[in-house]
Amino acid sequence: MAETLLKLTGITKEFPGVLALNKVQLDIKEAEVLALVGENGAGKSTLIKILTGALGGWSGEILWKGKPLKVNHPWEAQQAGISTIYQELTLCPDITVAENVFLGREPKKHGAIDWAKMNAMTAEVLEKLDVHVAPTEKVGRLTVATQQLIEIARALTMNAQLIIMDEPTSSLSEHEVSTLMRIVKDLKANGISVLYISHKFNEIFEISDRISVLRDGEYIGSVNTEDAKLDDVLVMMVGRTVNIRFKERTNKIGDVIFAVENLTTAGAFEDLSFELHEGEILGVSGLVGAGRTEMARAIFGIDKSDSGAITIGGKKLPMPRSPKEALKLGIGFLPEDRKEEGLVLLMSVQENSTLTALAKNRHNTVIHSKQERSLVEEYVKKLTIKTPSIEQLTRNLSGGNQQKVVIAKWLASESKILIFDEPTRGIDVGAKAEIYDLMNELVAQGYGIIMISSELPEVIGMSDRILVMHEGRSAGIFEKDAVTPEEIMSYATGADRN
Amino acid sequence: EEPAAQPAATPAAEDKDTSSEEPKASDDAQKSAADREPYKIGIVVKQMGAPYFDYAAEGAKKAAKDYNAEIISYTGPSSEDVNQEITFIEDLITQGADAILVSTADSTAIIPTINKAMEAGVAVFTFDIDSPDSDRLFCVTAGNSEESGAAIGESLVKLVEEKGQVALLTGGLGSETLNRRLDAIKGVLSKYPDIEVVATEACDDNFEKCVSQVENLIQTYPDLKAVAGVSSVNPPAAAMAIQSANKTGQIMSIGIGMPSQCSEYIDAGVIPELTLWDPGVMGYDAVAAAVNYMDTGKLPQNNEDYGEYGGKLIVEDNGTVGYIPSIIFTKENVHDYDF
Amino acid sequence: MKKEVAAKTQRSAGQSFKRALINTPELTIVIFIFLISIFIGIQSDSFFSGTNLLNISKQIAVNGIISVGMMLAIIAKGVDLSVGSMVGLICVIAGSFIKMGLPAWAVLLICLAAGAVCGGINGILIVRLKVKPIIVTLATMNIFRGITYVYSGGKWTTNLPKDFLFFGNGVVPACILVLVLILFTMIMKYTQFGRHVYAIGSNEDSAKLAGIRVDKTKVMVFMASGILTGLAAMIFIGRTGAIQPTAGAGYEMDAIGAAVLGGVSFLGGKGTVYGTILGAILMGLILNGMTLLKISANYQGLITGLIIILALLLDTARAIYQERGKGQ
Amino acid sequence: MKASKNTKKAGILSRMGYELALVAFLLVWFLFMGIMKPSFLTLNNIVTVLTRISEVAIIAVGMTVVIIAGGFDLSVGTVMAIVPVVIGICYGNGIPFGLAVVLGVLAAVVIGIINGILIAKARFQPIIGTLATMTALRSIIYVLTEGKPVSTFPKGYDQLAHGSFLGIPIPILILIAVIVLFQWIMKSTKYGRFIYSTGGNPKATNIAGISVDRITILVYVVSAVLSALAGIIFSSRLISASPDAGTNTAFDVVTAVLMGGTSINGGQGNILGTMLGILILNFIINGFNLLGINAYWQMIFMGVVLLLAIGYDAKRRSGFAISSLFRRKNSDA
Ligand SMILES: Nc1ncnc2c1ncn2[C@@H]1O[C@H](COP(=O)(O)OP(=O)(O)OP(=O)(O)O)[C@@H](O)[C@H]1O
Ligand SMILES: Nc1ncnc2c1ncn2[C@@H]1O[C@H](COP(=O)(O)OP(=O)(O)OP(=O)(O)O)[C@@H](O)[C@H]1O
Ligand SMILES: [Mg+2]
Ligand SMILES: [Mg+2]
Repeated sequence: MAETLLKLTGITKEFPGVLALNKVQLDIKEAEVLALVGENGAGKSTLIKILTGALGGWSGEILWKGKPLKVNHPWEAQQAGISTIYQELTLCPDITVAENVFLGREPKKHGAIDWAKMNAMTAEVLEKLDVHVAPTEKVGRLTVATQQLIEIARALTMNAQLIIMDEPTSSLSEHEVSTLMRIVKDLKANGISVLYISHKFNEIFEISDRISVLRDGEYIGSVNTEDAKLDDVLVMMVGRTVNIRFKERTNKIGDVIFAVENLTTAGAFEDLSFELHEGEILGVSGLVGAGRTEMARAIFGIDKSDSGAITIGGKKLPMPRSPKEALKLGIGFLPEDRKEEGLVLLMSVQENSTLTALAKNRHNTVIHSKQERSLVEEYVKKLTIKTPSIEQLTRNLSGGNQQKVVIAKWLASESKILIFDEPTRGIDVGAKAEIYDLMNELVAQGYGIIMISSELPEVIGMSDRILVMHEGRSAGIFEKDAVTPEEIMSYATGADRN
Repeated sequence: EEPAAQPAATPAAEDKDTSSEEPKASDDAQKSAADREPYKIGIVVKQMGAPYFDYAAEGAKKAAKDYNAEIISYTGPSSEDVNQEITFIEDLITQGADAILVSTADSTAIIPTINKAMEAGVAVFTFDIDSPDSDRLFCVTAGNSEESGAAIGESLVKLVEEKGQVALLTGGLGSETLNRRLDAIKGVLSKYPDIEVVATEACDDNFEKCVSQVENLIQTYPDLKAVAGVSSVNPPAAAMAIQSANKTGQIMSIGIGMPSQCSEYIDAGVIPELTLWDPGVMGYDAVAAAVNYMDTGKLPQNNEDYGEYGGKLIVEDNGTVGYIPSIIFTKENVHDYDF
Repeated sequence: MKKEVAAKTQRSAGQSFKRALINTPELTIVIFIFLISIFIGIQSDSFFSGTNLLNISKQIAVNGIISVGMMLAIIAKGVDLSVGSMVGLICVIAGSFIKMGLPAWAVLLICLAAGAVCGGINGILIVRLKVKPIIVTLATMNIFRGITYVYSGGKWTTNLPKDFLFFGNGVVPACILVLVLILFTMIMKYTQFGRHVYAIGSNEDSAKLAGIRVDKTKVMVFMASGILTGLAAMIFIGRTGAIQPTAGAGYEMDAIGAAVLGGVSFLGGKGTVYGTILGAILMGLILNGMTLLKISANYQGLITGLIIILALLLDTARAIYQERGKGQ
Repeated sequence: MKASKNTKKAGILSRMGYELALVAFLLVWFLFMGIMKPSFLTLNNIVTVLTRISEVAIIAVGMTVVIIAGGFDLSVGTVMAIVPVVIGICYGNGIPFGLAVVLGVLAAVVIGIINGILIAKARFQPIIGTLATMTALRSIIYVLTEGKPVSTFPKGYDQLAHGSFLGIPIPILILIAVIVLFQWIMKSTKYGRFIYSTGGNPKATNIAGISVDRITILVYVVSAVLSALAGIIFSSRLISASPDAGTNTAFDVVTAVLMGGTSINGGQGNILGTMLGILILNFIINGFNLLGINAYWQMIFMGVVLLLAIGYDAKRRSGFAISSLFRRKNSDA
């Protein structure tokens, strides 16, 4: 029976209008991997932020090795021996990888920062994570995924006794995830505890010793992983049984509503061509950095592409030169990063949902608030968006509900061709299931969806056909029943070539 | 302005010839002043923080003491801005000032406001800078911008012995006063074909910028003989530049300036001549004139004498403008003045 | 054969230069300065004379030093609008000590201390009130200037002892500027403070979560800005030989101009000391050139504005190239 | 997520709270001044002040729009100066007055477009872009006027500023019209919505199919045109267009806008708040003048008032207490 390393009791935190945490308790033993699960908005991240001193104005007690721990500021938690990988990327884009890894802990040689040493140490830890970027590269130029790995590198170099990981794999794909799993096991072996938050149960069951569950800001309970069954955990989480198996779609697939030809942007992707049918979900799979996002951004006219053309409703057209054009053509785009590109966080659910609709029709400049309200109310009901009111700022919604608002925004624009980039990134099982149902419903109504995803099960479970990308090129388009996950991986990694 | 119409008219106070007996006149003013409430007088100037006006205000306060009046406010914008001047005047009217003394940044833009004040029964006197087309009662000045400019022009001509390169310096390019002075200088110089005005630089009343500009002028025009400045920042700044370039004796700096700010350079001979007048006296006489008007309904007569500090006022322009003497400051007299 | 190799190396040299040009904002301004210098030099023979270059060095010192402080504030995603008023306040404070007959070095220390205090006040207000620097310093800009007037009654102090002119004369301003350049280049590269300023400007929340003492660093930034302003004030006194309450009016804009021309970004996290000083040099050149090229005062502002726009357009072009190049 | 019952109320209150506080402050000030100086509360004084501030208030409306859209416009004062100069000179050279006015406003539109393009397309930092245009424009004014005030305006031009309708001075009426119009645009039209979202998150706005560049250019044009309007009223009030007009306007206006609770990072704020800021600042100045407090002290008080207001706003947002100014440890509550 190992010593208790950390013990939280009676943690309560209220945000204006939201009781985020209500007398929550939690305890972690030494050399233990504790998984913390809960729906979006359950309060996991809030709990973490309190524990690491990133958030104030709460009540309750934190015992660290039996002694009360005072944390007013993140650096105090660090000094105590707690290092954290937050849910949001916490890197500074304008400084180098090495600096980010050692931010605040820069190695010094007589007073001055020792760059040589810092870069060397960084290279070392990146090697361990097999990330292949120069320590002197500016972080802003790296992909979201690589940035996530650098966060992990930072946490590892702090040689802490407790490492907290809040959804570390949300933007990673299979390959990196497996590396991370290995690392967590090593940590445990070296007597280091890990608090692991994730919505991906395969990971949780692979590495965790115990699972603690939060629901609506309340502590529900803990179970030992070996004698826990997924469905039980889900019930604890959601309070009801959820069916996370992918449903068979029966709707018939119509004719081509959208096609891309020879889309190329030097350095990002090359000669991509594919068709999208009415009522079809076209999955796009590939390793991180394969250029899927860039492809999507190019199709939607956000980034300029070097060459290529699209066909909509039988008409062949040049690539849209701006999202405005794409919108007019009836294309919708749910971006990878909802906080950065999906939502205006300072605006309410209502204002966000109708933005595209307003942008689309050039007539009636005046907003009829009644119409708007009823429209939004309708979507809130249809998409079961959990929000106190439609005036609530989207900033204050949890991940899943934010994502639903973004989807509502595109449904309101009446775009029939939807590009979803990582639609379920960081979204809990319940919400995931709802979003899958929603996508099924949409295709049933004749929408066509291009779904970029790094989660293989999702791709296989949801898609009718799958476009696999490798280093910016198409490695082939497959009928979903014609390929196995292993084959997709080998195409994605380019293993098939050699 | 009935009194102004007939300058010869004798004060109601007593039936003596004014020109001979002014001291008594002002004694008399003070006598009648003793048994009344002190007048509330507000002073609005072009620019707060200019020592020139601070001295004028000191003179005004002195007069207020001697003539039983009260300076209820002395204020102005931090940089020349007629709009803010208007604000101050409007608020002085509300405040119930008996008289307002204005030195305006824009003699046309100020007109409606001055007239408004007069209609409201406030006695408006301009000082330093006049607004002749307004209904203001009277102006106390050392000479309008043209005259002060001309004065600088003359001494410039004299100092460069009617030939050679000279440069002109000014504060803000939009300042009416300064622009008029500049034009006046150019007017004078234009009569002397051998004098070449090589440049006119504006420093926005930024002393350091002015130093830099003069440094650059010295570089650009090796034969430069003199720089003349129309803003009181210019002469000392120019002198500073000349001195640090070791051009003392070769290049002169002259213009409008405060003796206290320039004495060191006058002593050093960088500034042979400085043109100004005593702002204190100007402020003093303006207040005195205002108080007397309110006591006696009479505007100043020619040679009106405001005592030992105030001195005599030369009244011209059919009785609407009173002039205090301009002073040329040189090695000899600069230390006799404390402003 | 040989020729081929030569050509190759040449091309690669050209390409590496192109890459440098695209990736370092400072380089565009260097070229810009170079071109302008050539232009002025051709028009006016006195431009390249030693005295003139010395003059320019004197004329950029004050702005250059203040700009470095401004650079710090802007890199930290703030701005310090109060520097101009600070110059005035520090000058009058120094003035009253000069009147007491304190030696120059003592007054210098007082200037630096006064700057540190003013800057400290800015910093504390910013972190404690949790208000954007632009707002706090907009307020203190008024407060400092007001205090300056009240304290000095608008009066000047002149006839300063000659040893105060030392700071504004000959090569001294240039030397001080170079010292500041070296010192702060070192600070920005080799101290935690320097690096953390970049981190905070780059993403304050991340910096905080990463464990940086953000508030402490911010206060230090504005203190540094104040101290540099104090140093600049001492040079100002040396150059003008007079203490005026109006000193420094509008200098905040000159400093911002220099910093931005030098490649410092208001989005925070980007900028270099030498870039900033290059910016100040460019502005100095413009002022100097206006007179040397005999440009009428009325047109000077127009030309200044156009040159600034031109310089920034060049930088935008550079930035766009850089992004195009991003994929490769 | 537990939504505690009073969410909506809390939301509205926190949105209204600050404006209410400003109103309260204004009332207290009126009370205080009324006791100190009865002349302060006279209709005459209040009307005088309101008339006086209408110009800067009109400009402030434009500045608010620009700042909400995530921008900043230093050139307002210069536009306010150059437009009447253009009009006066045109009219002075025999161009019919109506046409002269059109040309003046056209000039403003062009300036706005230039600002907008420099910032939207050429990606200038707003503060530096508008600083450059400001410098250039002021110099153009000097070139046009040789530094002398322009006073070639037709008879009765002054009626615009000095005349009144139903006893209300025309400038005040114009101001009210402008406020109503822009309050409506910002709250009830899609362009208002787009302006807020552009300031709040340009990337997301762009991806939502809204041309962020166009919105940006639009707001600078709005700001320039309103500055032009202010300039016209101003020149009619003085029957003269002075080349140095509006040298301090930009900072005064920004002070009022920030005091009104508009966030300098864009995406948040409103015109009514700005108007309260304008009223507070100007009635404080008016009060100080009546109390005979000189310009030096006024500067100091202004700064302090701004700090207090914004500090209070920040407290409201993030629940800090004055005491935290002196507390050693910092918490992020
Ligand atoms: N700054 C804030 N202001 C108001 N409410 C907030 C704020 N941050 C979080 N909340 C609310 O607190 C609750 C908990 O949020 P939290 O981010 O901890 O959920 P979570 O469990 O991390 O969800 P996810 O799995 O999506 O990360 C949510 O209802 C959220 O809306
Ligand atoms: N939000 C974004 N804005 C700008 N560029 C982006 C963004 N997201 C990705 N990119 C760029 O697209 C390229 C591929 O990045 P990314 O990793 O997103 O590819 P991907 O195939 O979409 O992988 P994943 O989506 O799983 O991260 C990278 O160069 C990255 O800089
Ligand atoms: Mg979370
Ligand atoms: Mg992606």
